[in-house]
Amino acid sequence: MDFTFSDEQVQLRSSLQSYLAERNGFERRVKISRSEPGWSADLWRGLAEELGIIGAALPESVGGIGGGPVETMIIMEELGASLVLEPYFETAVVAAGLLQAGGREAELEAIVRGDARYAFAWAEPEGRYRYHHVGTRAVRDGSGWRLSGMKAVVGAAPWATHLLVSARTGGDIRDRDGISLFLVDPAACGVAMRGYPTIDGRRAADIRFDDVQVDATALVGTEGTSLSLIEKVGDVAIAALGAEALGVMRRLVQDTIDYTRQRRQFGQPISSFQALQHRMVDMFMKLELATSAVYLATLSLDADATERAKAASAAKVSVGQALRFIGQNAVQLHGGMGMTDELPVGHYFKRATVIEGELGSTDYHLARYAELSKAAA
Amino acid sequence: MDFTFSDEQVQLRSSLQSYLAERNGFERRVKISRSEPGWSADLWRGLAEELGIIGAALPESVGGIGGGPVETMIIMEELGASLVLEPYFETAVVAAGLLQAGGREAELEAIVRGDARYAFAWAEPEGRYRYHHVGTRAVRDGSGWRLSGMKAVVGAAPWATHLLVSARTGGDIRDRDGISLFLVDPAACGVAMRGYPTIDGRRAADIRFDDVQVDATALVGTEGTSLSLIEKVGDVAIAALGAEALGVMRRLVQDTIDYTRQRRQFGQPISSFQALQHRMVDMFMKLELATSAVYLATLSLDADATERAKAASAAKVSVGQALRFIGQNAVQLHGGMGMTDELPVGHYFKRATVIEGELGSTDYHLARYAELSKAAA
Amino acid sequence: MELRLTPAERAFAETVRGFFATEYPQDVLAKVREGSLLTREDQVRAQCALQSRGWFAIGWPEQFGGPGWTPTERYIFEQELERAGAPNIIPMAVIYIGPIICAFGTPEQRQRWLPDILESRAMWAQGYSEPESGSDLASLGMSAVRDGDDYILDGTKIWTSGAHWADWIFCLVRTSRGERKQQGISLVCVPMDAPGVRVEPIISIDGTHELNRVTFDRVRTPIANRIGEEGQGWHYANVLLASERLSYAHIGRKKSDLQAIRRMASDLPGDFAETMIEEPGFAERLASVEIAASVIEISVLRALTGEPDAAVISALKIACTEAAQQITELWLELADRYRQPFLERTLSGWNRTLPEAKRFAVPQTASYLFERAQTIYGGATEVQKNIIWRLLARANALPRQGQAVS
Amino acid sequence: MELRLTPAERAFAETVRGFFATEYPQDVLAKVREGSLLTREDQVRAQCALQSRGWFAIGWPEQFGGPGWTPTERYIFEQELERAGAPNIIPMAVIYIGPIICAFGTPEQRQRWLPDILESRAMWAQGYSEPESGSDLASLGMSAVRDGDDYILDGTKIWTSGAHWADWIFCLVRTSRGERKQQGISLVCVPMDAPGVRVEPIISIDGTHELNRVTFDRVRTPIANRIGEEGQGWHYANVLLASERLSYAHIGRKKSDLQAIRRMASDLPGDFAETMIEEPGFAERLASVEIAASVIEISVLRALTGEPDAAVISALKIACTEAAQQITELWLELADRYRQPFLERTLSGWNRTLPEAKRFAVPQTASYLFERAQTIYGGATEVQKNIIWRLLARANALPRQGQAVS
Repeated sequence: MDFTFSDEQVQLRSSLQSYLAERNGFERRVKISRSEPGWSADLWRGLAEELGIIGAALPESVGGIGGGPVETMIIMEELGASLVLEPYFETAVVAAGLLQAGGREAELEAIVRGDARYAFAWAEPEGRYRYHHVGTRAVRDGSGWRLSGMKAVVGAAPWATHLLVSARTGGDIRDRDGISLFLVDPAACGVAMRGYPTIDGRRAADIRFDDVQVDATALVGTEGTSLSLIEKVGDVAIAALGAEALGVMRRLVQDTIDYTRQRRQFGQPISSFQALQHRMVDMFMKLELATSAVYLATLSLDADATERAKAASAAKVSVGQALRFIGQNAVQLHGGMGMTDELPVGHYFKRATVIEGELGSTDYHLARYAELSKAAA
Repeated sequence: MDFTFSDEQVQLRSSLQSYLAERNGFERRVKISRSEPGWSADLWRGLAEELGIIGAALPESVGGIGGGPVETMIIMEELGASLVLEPYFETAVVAAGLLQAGGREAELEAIVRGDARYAFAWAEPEGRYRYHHVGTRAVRDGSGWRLSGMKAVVGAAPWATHLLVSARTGGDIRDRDGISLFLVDPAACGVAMRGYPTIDGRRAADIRFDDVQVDATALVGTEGTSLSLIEKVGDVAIAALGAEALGVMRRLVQDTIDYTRQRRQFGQPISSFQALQHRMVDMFMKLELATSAVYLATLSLDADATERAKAASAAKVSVGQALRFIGQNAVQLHGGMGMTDELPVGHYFKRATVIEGELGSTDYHLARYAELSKAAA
Repeated sequence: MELRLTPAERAFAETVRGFFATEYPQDVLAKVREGSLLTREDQVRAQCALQSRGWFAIGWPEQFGGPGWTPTERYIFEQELERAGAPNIIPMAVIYIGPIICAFGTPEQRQRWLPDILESRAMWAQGYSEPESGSDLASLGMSAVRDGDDYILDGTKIWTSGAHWADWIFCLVRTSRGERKQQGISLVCVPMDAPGVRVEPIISIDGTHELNRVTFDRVRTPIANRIGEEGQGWHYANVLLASERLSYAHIGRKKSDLQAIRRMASDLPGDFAETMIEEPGFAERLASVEIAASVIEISVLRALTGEPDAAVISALKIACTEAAQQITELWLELADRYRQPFLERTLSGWNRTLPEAKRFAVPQTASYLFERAQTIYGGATEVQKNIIWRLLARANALPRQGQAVS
Repeated sequence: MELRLTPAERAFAETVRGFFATEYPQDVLAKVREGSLLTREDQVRAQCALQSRGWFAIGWPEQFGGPGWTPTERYIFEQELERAGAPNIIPMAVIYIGPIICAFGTPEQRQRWLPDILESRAMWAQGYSEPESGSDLASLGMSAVRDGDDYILDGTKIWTSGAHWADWIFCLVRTSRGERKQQGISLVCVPMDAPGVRVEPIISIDGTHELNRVTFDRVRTPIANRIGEEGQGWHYANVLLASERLSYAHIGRKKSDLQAIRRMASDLPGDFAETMIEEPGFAERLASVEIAASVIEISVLRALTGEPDAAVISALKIACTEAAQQITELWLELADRYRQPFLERTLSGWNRTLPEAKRFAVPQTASYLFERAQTIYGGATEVQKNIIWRLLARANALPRQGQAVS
């Protein structure tokens, strides 16, 4: 057992920290978020070229650095601490994970270079958190396919150069078999994207596919058997998103401590009130345990499927409860100022609220963990 | 709407309070509890004769005062505040409720006079909280019946002059039909009672009925249809037990406030620490809401069955959560002294722990409430 | 003791229900239903409809235009208003300052201000909090210095809801210093168009503009605009608070929200179960909030119809606002990933681009964010607990539930 | 970073598991399994079995008889001990005072005390708390006054676990006054049979006798029984605390309890579902405690194998003890109404009169009651939170998880 970071990992974190401190300060980030298109091509280029971290966890064969989940964890935590808008998670974690399994080297190289940005369109309006709730259909058309269906709240889709789309090539809605993955050009004929801002200052879209034609190479992996890959990458994504959440929460806890030490009421800093001190201690404790939960999920990604999934669900539950408790109390302890968009706390709280509801809510993962435990017993 | 007590009700409470202050002080009660048989015939006589309250909620036709659920609530709250051991609840609330529906005037008169003490043997070892989990069987034998089966943790049974027993005259375990009520002499041949003390200083027993013969008059009510009566009396019992819990909790909260104001650490009374103050405020709030919950259950006893049951479950949930929170924190704030049997707090906490687990746990009633709401929607 | 309404009260409830079903502006109800934001004009029409029945000035003495209800009747009215999905009456004018003008205003002041409030010709804002005086309101610093027949006002008020559409603002100001900080505070009314009054919007966490910073830079207002005596403002503010301490209860709103959640959860697909109402975690949490709401209602009724105990009143502030927040959490769970879209809600029909089943998600997520304020404003939860503790410690005995109320 | 054990560590775990399965006294395991209380003689046999492998003095330097384990090996050993259902090593002698004697004792003291501890010839008790000094331990008042080569001890110690079967007690006593209250405290050992030592039982809330009050009435003990320097007792006590701050973690016990609960819940009938494991409320609560336990384990491992942060250590005291209490609540729910029986558990077979499926209920209910102490003793939760806050406020930055440990 070993919970230490290598020198290279420490170095990765600190260079990313300095870079973001300089390039993604609070005011600048708010300005980018409110601009059209809502993200910064410069920052993205910087991550790819100056820092070269988009391929941090990808193999050297596609231009990456050959790191693994721990590198992803470090990067995601720092992106969270800085509320980075740009689609690292969607591109370098989720899409890259799916493409790697499909052996799509060219696409991975484009990702590492910073030339491609992805969005993974899996969710459907009635599907909640089930990857196998797939009503979108792909039917063969010569050597290619035609896709039709509706995908919901696809994060980063308005910025994407490529869409990965889960579609049904067989079976019925909520069948586990018959799910395939396709690479789709968002500009293709029949793709109707309705984008909107999200509460955390990002962009997402509902996307309608109306008889969208793709050729044979659009199929990623093998036909009809992609669910287990998607679920595996889903657990990878939970670990990464959990790490982002740690960065978000670290900032919420620290800001709250700082604010209460400076805000005076009744003739003293409000941090002198024991009830508030203990609340902040509770926040710190939740963060500490969430950190361990993210380690657990991250270091269990190569375990067998049940153990991996249990660790991911354990992490999502722990992180979800921590996000809610820390987010709500950070606002509460900032008082009225916490209710405005003037201080960072509200922005971090909204990102916390979104993460809590992504890839399965706390309720969802508690139930999933219970199911997995019952099945394993 | 009206939430005031009549003058008579105020008088009832205050005379019972004074009586118990004098006759059931903490040390005396502990002594009675540790004696054989573990209850005080004197106190029981006093409740019946001096105070005349055993029939407070029973009709004048059987010697009672003709009160109702509000009188029961008042009495039970005060019995709880004084941790009275004697079987008022089992006799004057539960058994009297069952007997009243069966029109058993003679038995009711004996109860009012203080001559009879009852225990209601309904639960079975595997049955948890389900009244219709009845494996005990009664088979016809001439004009009478023969009972066989096992009843579990029958409160106050070692003190009872009469047992009321639910037994199956038809159907299978957990069928709703086929359940009948019988009056059984605990000294009858074939009744094997294994009594034991309980953690709250009372007595209970596991009772085996081995071909126990009873005559035709032993059947209370009509054959095979007693479940709805038992469930109704179950809700009456929840309201009454909830009222007892209010008395228990009132004492726990007040004792904790008093103890923390007197106990000094770090050069000051520990009640000067805001974290403890707020904890006690939380305890007070739980008590306030539990009080309203008991009112709700008590004043809904004559409503239709679903509303009555929902109110009872709402009360049991609210009271159960309050008992746990208040009980645990009362011990915590008493520190080491809370862990001993020297101060009252531990005794009240143990009674709280028993009440929480009687007539359905908090989990049970939360699920029951959810079921009732779903059915009603 | 009796939980049921009398026949007369039931009849009154029917009348009120009928009013909201037919006489009240139905387009306002429709906007609230779809989560659109109301304009000032919407609010005015809604208020005028209430006033057409004499049901607007709900906390005023009958002689000044109040409806003369018993506490139970007022409770029934508020229940029905919230059950109908009507917006709550904006409290600043009619609930907060109106009763104070009735009680402490001069005949001239009553004449000048009350009719405009009743007829919705004037909107008011409340100037209490300041940037450095939140929970510790008595430390407020905005100054009012006499100059002839006028006060000259200098200072900043914050969190002033609706200041951007108000005609008047009533302010707690410091007219003298040096004594206990609660002393030397006066209650002064200022027209919003007075020179030197500047309103800056504060955008809330849910992206809406409801709150403002109002700065007063040498604003001149006649001493005749002071309500009551100089230096007694703290007292009047507390009278006001005392009379409206249960105004945040919103039991009707909670009940109708919970009903809507239960209905919606019966339709929306679940993850592990067919529908959300069968998801074990959700079902139990919903039940647990329903139970809390029904129990809190009894406590509120006990407080409204009996002699209210101050510790209980503060406890109910906490319980009611926390329950309201829990309800928003249930909505958030139903919203699943649809908690994300952030859309403008000013125009009717704003939600047409969303899948129908998830349209509720946008305003409900906004509520989740915005209702965090409930436990901050009006005496933060932590401050209420300090108050309760002081009362419990002082009393040497718990408030006696279950005693006759004198 | 790596979560898996090395092959050597896995082999060690196998060895330890084999030991408990065959060499360890099986009757002791059986008594623990049925919830019977252990006698001193049971404890001694269990300790001797451990010592036969050199696994008893787990926190001692190797030169004094410790096993010389890495932190991971010690963790594995404790896991396996708890997984086997063996009683935890009584900490007073071997865990608490032993390492202090090793570090600060004179050669004579080591010679006199350590072998008796190792061979279980002597049991020890800990005399820290006093009736007026609980959380505020530094205010302790028991006095030690020099008289020739002796100290004369006067005062009362409380909560002394096992004092009724102990041979020695180590006490924090006040050898001088006037300075900061942490100063002037010394660590003195006293034989329990010294004249003037009186032991009074304290019956705990679960009806058992484990705790005592020990009064010292002019008890004479040689100065040679003082460990370390006069006035440095507070320092030694803190060294002791620091080295054993994670001794309450009991991760193995939690995991095996949770496994037992899951097994039992799969057999026991439920109310609404066939079995308890399918009752929605129970299933989710169990899952939630399982998750907490598995996450706490990672935090404990991080603290044990890295540079422990003081704030994290205190946080883990809280988290571990609260999780232990939550486990007892799960048992209580499974016990349903069988939480009531209160039976003597001193004789093997005490439970024969109960229905087999519910026998667990009696000891588990006792645990529910007794484990309330976990958040009180050893620095109450509230005191730990004060400590954590002071550390957080002082640091000006959160402890940096995710940095390389030097």
